[in-house]
Amino acid sequence: MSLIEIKNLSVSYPSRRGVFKALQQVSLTLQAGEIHGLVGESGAGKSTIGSAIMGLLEHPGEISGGEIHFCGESIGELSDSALQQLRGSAIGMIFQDPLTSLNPLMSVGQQLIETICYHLKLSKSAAKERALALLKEVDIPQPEVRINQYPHQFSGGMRQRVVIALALCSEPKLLIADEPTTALDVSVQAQILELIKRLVKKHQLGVILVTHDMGVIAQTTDKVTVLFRGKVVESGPTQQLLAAPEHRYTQSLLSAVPRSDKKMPRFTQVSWLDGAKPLDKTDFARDWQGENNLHQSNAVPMLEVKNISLSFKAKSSIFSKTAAPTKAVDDVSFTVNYGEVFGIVGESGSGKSTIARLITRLYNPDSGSIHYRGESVVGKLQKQHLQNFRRRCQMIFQDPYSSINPRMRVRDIIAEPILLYGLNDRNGAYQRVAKLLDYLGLEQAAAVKYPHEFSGGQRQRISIARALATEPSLLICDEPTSALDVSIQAQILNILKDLQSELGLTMIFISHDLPVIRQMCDKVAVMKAGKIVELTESETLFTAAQHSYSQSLLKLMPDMHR
Amino acid sequence: MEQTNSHTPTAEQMIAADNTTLIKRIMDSDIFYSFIRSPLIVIAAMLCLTLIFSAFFAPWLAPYDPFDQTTLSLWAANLPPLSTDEDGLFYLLGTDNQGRDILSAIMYGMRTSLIVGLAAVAFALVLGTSLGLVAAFFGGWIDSLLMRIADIQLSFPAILVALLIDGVAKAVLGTSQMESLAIYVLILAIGLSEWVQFARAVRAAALVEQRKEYVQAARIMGVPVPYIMLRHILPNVVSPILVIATISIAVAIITEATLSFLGVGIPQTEPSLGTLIRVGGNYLMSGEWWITLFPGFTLVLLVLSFNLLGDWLRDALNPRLK
Amino acid sequence: MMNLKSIGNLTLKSAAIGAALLLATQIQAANTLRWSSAGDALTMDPHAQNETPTINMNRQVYDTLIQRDQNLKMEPGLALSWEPLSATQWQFNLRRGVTFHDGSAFSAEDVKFSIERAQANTSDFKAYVNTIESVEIIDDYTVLINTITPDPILPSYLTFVFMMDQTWSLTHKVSSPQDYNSSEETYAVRHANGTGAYSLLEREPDLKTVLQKNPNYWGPAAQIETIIHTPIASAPTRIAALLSNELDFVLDPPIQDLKRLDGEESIDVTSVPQIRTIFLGLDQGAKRLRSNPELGKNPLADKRVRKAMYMAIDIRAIKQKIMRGLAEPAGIITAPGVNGYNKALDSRLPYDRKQAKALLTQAGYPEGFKIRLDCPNNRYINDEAICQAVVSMLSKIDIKVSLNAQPKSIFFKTVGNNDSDFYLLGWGVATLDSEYVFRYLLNTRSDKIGTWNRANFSNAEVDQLIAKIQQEVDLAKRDQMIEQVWKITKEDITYLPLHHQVISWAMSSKLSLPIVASNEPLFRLATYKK
Amino acid sequence: MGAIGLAMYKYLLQRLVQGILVMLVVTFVAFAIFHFLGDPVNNMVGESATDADRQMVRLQLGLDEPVIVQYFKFVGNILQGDFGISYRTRTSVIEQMAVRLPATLELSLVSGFFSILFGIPMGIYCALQPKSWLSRNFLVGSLVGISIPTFLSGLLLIYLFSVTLGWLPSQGRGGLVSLGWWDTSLVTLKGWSYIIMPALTLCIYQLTLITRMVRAEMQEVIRTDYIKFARARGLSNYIVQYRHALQNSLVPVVTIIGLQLGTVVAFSIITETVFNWPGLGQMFIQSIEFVDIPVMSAYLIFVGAFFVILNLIVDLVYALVDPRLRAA
Repeated sequence: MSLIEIKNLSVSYPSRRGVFKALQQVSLTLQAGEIHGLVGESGAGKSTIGSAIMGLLEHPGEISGGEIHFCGESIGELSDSALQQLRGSAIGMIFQDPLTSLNPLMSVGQQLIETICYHLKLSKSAAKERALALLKEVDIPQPEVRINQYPHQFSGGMRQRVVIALALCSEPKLLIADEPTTALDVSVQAQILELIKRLVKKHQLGVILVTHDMGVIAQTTDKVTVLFRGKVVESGPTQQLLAAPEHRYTQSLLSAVPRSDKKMPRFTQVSWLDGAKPLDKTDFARDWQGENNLHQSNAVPMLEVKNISLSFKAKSSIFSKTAAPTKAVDDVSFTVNYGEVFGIVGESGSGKSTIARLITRLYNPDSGSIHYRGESVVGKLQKQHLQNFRRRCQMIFQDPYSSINPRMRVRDIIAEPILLYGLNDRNGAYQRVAKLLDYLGLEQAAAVKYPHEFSGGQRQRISIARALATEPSLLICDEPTSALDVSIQAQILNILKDLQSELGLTMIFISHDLPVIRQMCDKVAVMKAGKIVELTESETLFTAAQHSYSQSLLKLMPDMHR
Repeated sequence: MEQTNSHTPTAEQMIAADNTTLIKRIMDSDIFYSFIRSPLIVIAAMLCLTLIFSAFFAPWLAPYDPFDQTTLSLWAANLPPLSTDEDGLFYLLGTDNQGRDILSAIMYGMRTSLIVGLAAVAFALVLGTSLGLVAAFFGGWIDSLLMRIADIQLSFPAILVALLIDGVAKAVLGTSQMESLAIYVLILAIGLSEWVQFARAVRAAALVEQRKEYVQAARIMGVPVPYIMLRHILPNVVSPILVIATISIAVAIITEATLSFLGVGIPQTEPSLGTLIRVGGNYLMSGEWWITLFPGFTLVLLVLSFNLLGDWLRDALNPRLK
Repeated sequence: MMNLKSIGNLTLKSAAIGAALLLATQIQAANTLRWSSAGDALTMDPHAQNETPTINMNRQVYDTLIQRDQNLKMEPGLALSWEPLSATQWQFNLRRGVTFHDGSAFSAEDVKFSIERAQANTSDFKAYVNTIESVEIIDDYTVLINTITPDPILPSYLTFVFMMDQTWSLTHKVSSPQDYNSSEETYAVRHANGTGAYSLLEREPDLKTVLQKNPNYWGPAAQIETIIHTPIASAPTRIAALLSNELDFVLDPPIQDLKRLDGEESIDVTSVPQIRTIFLGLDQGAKRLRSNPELGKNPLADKRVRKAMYMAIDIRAIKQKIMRGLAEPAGIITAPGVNGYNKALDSRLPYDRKQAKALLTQAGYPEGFKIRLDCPNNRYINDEAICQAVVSMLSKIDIKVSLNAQPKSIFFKTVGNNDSDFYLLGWGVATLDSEYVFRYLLNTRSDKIGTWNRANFSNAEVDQLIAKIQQEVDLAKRDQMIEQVWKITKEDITYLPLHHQVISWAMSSKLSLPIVASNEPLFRLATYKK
Repeated sequence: MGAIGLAMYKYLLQRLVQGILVMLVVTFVAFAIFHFLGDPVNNMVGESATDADRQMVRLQLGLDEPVIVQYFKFVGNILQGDFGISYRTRTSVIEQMAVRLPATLELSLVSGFFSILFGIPMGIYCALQPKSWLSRNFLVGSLVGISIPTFLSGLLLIYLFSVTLGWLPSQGRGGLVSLGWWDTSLVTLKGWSYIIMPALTLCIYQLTLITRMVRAEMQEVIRTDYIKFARARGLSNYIVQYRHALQNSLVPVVTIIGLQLGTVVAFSIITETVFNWPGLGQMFIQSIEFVDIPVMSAYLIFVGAFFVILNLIVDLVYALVDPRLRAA
């Protein structure tokens, strides 16, 4: 008998604008001791399956068809209280963000003991013993000490371990893990995945692993189901499916995943997904009035960063005991040449974004210098010089939802820098906006719309259009695609690649994602704790990394091609 | 950096109105949908509009002009509702102790109350919003200072602040000037006691907005600070301002009424609702209930309709309660 | 079991305590008079505040040499008899065997001390005793009072000079009234040691004053054991408390409530004309109007304008509608019962709007003019409502009046500072003699006399007459001069008289308390009906 | 519970310093009013005083001295607990306040107690059963409650319960039992009969506020991941709602309730006037009417100090409840 069997499950969310079908006729089976991956892009309905099994669909969602059998029993026929008994005792669930999954006011021990007592009806002391054993099992060091601590005293990875321990309290048979490692750094992600694998073996757990990350799927799961817009596209054993995808969607999805084993000239387009017009290749150069870096002399580097440091003093925060300054950027130097794509890679908190903000003058370095075309751009500058630099140095941000002002029309967003620098009058600016929209594959009607009418990928194009509006020569991209689905990521990266190759635009490309770095960059700096630990040609890093940290990062990188 | 992907389509749709299809957009928006679906709110809105309308058009709608001393007849004083005086004039809601028609007095009184309420809130809104934006944007000691002032202000509730300002103004201006300036002093006093709400809400919302990348983008571009605050941040913190403004109007009207009740508000010759209630209150025990209860009832309806609208707006504009 | 029992015990005990408390309050109620008025006495120091509520409270505790009975007739108080020995010398024979509340005996020493205390700089009663040159002690029970100038109404003034105990005052360092400069409150503010029918038992300013019957009172013993006064500022609350039997007596019920109160079986209302006349003051002496300087001149200086304003006032409407019949329209600014009052003088000009308008046109104001009316809103009965009515009535002859109604503290400051063109004032006559009106309201204004003559009326003849009146001992001659002053000022229309105020008291129908026109309750005369 | 961390001491110390700063500002405002607000002399001398009398009083009051001297005297006196003498009754202001303090505090506490007693359960109910008929009624009803001005509802209550029905006393404070210098009305039934109407009138505003706040906080908390996770662990609704959700919702609510109690004291101005409740608010209104400046400034300082102390208590409670602050 299979652990869980889902037959033709449909979930719908009725709203006044009609019924949104989150899941349509989804079927899957899971055996004990098996990890089943659910993969798909946002809106595919992969998380909804987990919620449906748990009976925790958010209002007004409802199961509109199909059945879920758990150990042969139909979940749909259970009463609310029986379902509640089933949760926790037979099915456990862990969520994406370990930072918010724990009650901040209760100690870890209290939460564990409460759950254990509730399900296993143990005495307090017995429950505490089990809690300690669980903490030990999920590899929390010094469980006797940690058990009395509060969630805020744990790091992200440690918290996710506590979350797993909590989910395991009553020895469930099924664990639903909803993007369990998305919020974590690569190194921590590897450990958590390893832990899950170990627990599966030891307890004969069945795991439904929901993720958008093909690498995670490849390395962790036994079987995989690919979902697209609430429907199952393809399902099968992981190795087989990844090696030979049958459905066109799966194929394009896989091809869109940046490869870490070799550099490709371009990504395969998955354009039929986004509703945008096909974007094979855009001719930017034809109408580019800005400087073309291809024809620049290379006497001086475009950007020269020398020994910059920046510390953040904990600003009289009520939580801080001592105001020990944290060094966000510590003695960093590098140069970026004309037409080069310079990558910066590192885990969260390594200081890579701070560098972008130092170059764009959002922060002032404590020490060190930054020269753009041989002229300092740090501290007080002459107005003319400052404006020129600002115009030539533009930035693209990570989050397409917050990087453009939701209260402004698209044309005003894009025209704002043009008008600000007085490059054109309002009419001229709008004409330029129209051209930019055209380049980036957006309809002309987009100009008078507001950002909320666009998808994430389209918004990121608007963001790029704004950056290009002033004809920059240096474009800083701070994790420009990490909030996007892979297929959209491919489109955006293609656009950036085209820009670079056609205009010879100089770029600083910041990312935590090594495969993306490999696809995009000529040179890479690896950062750790504010310092550059390795600075080398991109290809060299991936073939012969020197520093041990770079090596470990490369090793831990989940990869479906390996 | 923390990412707050608070995607707020309702609020956006409401504010982000395209001129050409404004009505269509409104009709289509979630907030209008939520509005039309709650009968109580529709009633409250209609009531509110009716009251505001009858207040502002009182000179044309009211049966008598209660402020026209020349037409006032003391002999028609204290008539109960539905009476006719010696000259054959009819009074639907009766007359007060000076022979004023209660219905007309209510309409004119409501006008005074509304003017004070709206002006005080407008004043508080402008002051609070700008201080909130400044505090959020500049941070540091400016922020600390402003928020500390807000703290102190908070320890003295509206009534107390208003009483004090009124007292000080009386002392500084002298009695003769005070009379003509009473309404402005009242607006200032109530406005000053309400700005903290705006400042705090705007500051909190602006702090969130300011961490968003579109503001960083603007700063990288070198957009001037006032422009960033007004063009970029302000439109994105409109929802809390709107909610607080609606509720503040209710509070301001009640505060004005209370001050007038305590005798430090609007002079009795051009009474607001509060003054009418205060004067009428003296006749409650003697059986001339209409002098105080009708204005009282009107005041409650007016305040209640604003409160209902504000309360509904608060929920309807809260993206997290969708 | 033990626990339960002890809990039981505890509840029993607390119930017993509760019952005892309830019982105590009921017993207290049987021989207690609970009364209220809008304001409290400011102080128990008998010479510190010349203000009605303060005098009211002090009169229960302190006695004067001469006092007034319920009909306001002078009767012996602590002085058994008094007589003028000459134009400037009076002899007082004191009552024997009188003791203060602390048991010490009352004697001539105390009289001399008290009068001198009332003359002190910090006293608020200086004006009443400023004609006294010296007090001579003849023996323990005889004193001579020498005056600087002849003062025929000295006895009247002395009905306000309370007698204190010299020894007690010296012991507690209150030999003079409260010194404003001291930062500590003086003993006499909360404590009292008089010879009155009641002694002060408890005093919390603005909260509660409890008086207890003085068993050793020299006069007929008071009937009621305890008097409790609680000030209640809000009139509806005060009436509600009377209606719900939380009070036995309300000194100042709003007149609009009298009809309803009278209709209640458990409540009686009595009314009496008060010695107080309400009138409008017009500054005829100013060069131009303060509230309308653009006019460039002072229309009030023109008698025709004053007359027009007078005739535009429909006093009957004010009496009927605002005063609910409880007022007597006045022709002069003093009330029946005051020496010099004359029914013939007390007649009004007719209410005639047309003629008023004509007079105004004659005077050169066919379009009227703008002016501000200053008015108290918590001093006289329905003061603000009267002013509103006046505003409305004057507007009908095109005088545009703006009303400035204020609490009495601020109002008196405005008028006192000579900042008003047009104001509403009421004047009570403490001495029951017209001279009291003349010296404050009609004499040409100076530092010493005419201090409230904010009409800035100045007439040499009147001034001469007043000076004579103040010293004339021949009462018939004096009365003639008084009549003459009244005639001159009435003819001049110096003030616009409105009405003589009628006061009403509301009390439990079980209580019998004679109403006094001075609005000062005499609790020693109060009894509960059996 | 874990050891109180250094961070918390530092935090509390910081709050204390802020409190002192607030008090300095309040004192300054009080002094400014004292100094600039009108001329008290006219209110002290009688209706028949002469100009010379007035001038003499001015000198006696020290109103002719330089401002700075007066300010130093003012602060020095306050530090010694000397708020001066009322211009009107010429009694010691601090004594006057001491007599009235129990009345105001009891009224505020009882009203605060009512609003918490009813407000929190109503808020919880409204958050958990947002669609139910009862919670809609709670919400609309409480809005009606705050839309009726206190002075009107007070008068109507008196009319109904005292005059018409005769059930409750209309005014004042009775049934007092003396506990040392503190006269309480809370230990006798009679005492409660006096306090119940003013307290109910006063509590309506806070009640509405607390209901709404608890509801809003609870609705937010219920949407958090840790509540979802607690449900996913199969914990019963009861545990999830009352242990996890309520606990987390109450932390911010406690702060605001504490601060609200501060405003209750000031809100009581009107209630005390209507019900003739012998508290500080009534005293303040009287002092405004008579421009009795020492009383006005003393009241200001009292409200400020009360607020600062409440703030400190709230901060302390907050620090004790929230482990993120408590830990070293």
